[in-house]
Amino acid sequence: MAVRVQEGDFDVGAELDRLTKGNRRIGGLAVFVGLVREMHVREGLHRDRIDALTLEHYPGMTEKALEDIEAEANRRWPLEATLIVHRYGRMEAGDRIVLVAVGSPHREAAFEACEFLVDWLKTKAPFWKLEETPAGEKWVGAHEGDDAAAARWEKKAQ
Amino acid sequence: MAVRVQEGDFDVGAELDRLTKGNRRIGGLAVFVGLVREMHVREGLHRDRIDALTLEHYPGMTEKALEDIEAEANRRWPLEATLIVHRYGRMEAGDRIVLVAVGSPHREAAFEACEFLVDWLKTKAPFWKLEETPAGEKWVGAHEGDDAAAARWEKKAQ
Amino acid sequence: MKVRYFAWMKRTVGVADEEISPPADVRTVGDLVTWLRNRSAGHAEALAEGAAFGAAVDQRTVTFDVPITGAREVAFFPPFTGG
Amino acid sequence: MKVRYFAWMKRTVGVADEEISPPADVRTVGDLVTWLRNRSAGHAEALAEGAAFGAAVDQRTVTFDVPITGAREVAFFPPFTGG
Repeated sequence: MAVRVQEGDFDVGAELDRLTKGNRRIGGLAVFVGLVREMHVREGLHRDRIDALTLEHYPGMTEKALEDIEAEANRRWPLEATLIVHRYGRMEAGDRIVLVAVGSPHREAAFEACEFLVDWLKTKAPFWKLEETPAGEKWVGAHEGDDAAAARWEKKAQ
Repeated sequence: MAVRVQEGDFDVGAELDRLTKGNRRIGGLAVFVGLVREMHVREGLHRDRIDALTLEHYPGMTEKALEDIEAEANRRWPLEATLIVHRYGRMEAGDRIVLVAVGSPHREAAFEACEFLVDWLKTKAPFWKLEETPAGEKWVGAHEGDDAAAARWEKKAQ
Repeated sequence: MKVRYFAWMKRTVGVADEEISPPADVRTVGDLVTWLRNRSAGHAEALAEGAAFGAAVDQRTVTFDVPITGAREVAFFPPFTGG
Repeated sequence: MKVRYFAWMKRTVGVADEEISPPADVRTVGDLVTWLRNRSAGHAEALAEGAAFGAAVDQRTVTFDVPITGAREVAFFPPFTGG
């Protein structure tokens, strides 16, 4: 189990190698890499392209929140290895934002836990996206789909 | 879209970089890495540890089958990038067997398509596992769970 | 006690954090919100009734009925948009 | 026409592939299975009725009612266990 919050980029291959090295009980490794996506938004008469964003976070609380989420995944599924690396600061379209990796003897558990971690970190970890548009900076509103995705797992907990 | 069948190992980081490079429309990249898992099987009075296996395949048909599966995923979900790399030959516990990667603007599509590809390639691509146990070689029987996992997607197609 | 503000709430309040000493009858996070609104127009706007924001006490997310007694740090922030 | 065998079927039949010229009344994959059983004890065992195996015609998985007319290659194999 490991959680990291950092400003710099991460090396996906190296992270995964380190995570699984020496563990011969992992049959499936499910991984998610979140990237900054180029987006087009309509704002009145303007159609803006978003090329970059800045992720603000709450140092201290962020690590605690991610550790809580990771611990919860390990309670729910039989996992051999979990890793969350989340960046903050300024990133451009195409840049990596987050890496979530889950190793388990069985692929179903790996996939489910990985999706769970991604859904939960979007709604439970203190990050805020500030988008750069040609018209200026704009705080991203919470995405209803994210709340719905996270809520799936609340039901399963009962 | 790309499919590769090869005897040698693959470099996960390099494969993913190549897959997403220059594509700024990918918001989520879902990845699965299948590894050879150390297993213990009971055979009569013996408890054997499986440390290695050999994957036989059907050259020519394997590539066609994987391309069909990949094309089906691209029909079902709005994907920006897909990759399947599958090894054959002898592998030891801890070795990588298969890499499946799916990039999409949205993470839900990436996760679903990745799981679909893994489920389908297990039941529709011509690979056969021969395990090495201290008592000798043993062909792996088809796993009922794999059929059930693949069948999920058959229903969705209707 | 330290109060911290994040994202657009920080810009609206005008400071990232501040040291405060609320009176003894400010017992819960909700009480603190009400009390903070009187500090400035920026506070009133950021912490307005009906605005969608959450809170943390000592770096754990809490509901507004949670007591702040003994807390070292209370934070206010808009809904999270990471990942 | 070439017939190929994979995994344990290859070991049981004793060859990986063979060239065959079945008579004209061997029209489908199922007909071919029946006809092949007479070639040797190994064929009979590998292709036994009730054994769980599949087939491909020209490298596409098929059901046993599919015709083999014009096929270059027919393959028989146990259920797939890749991934």
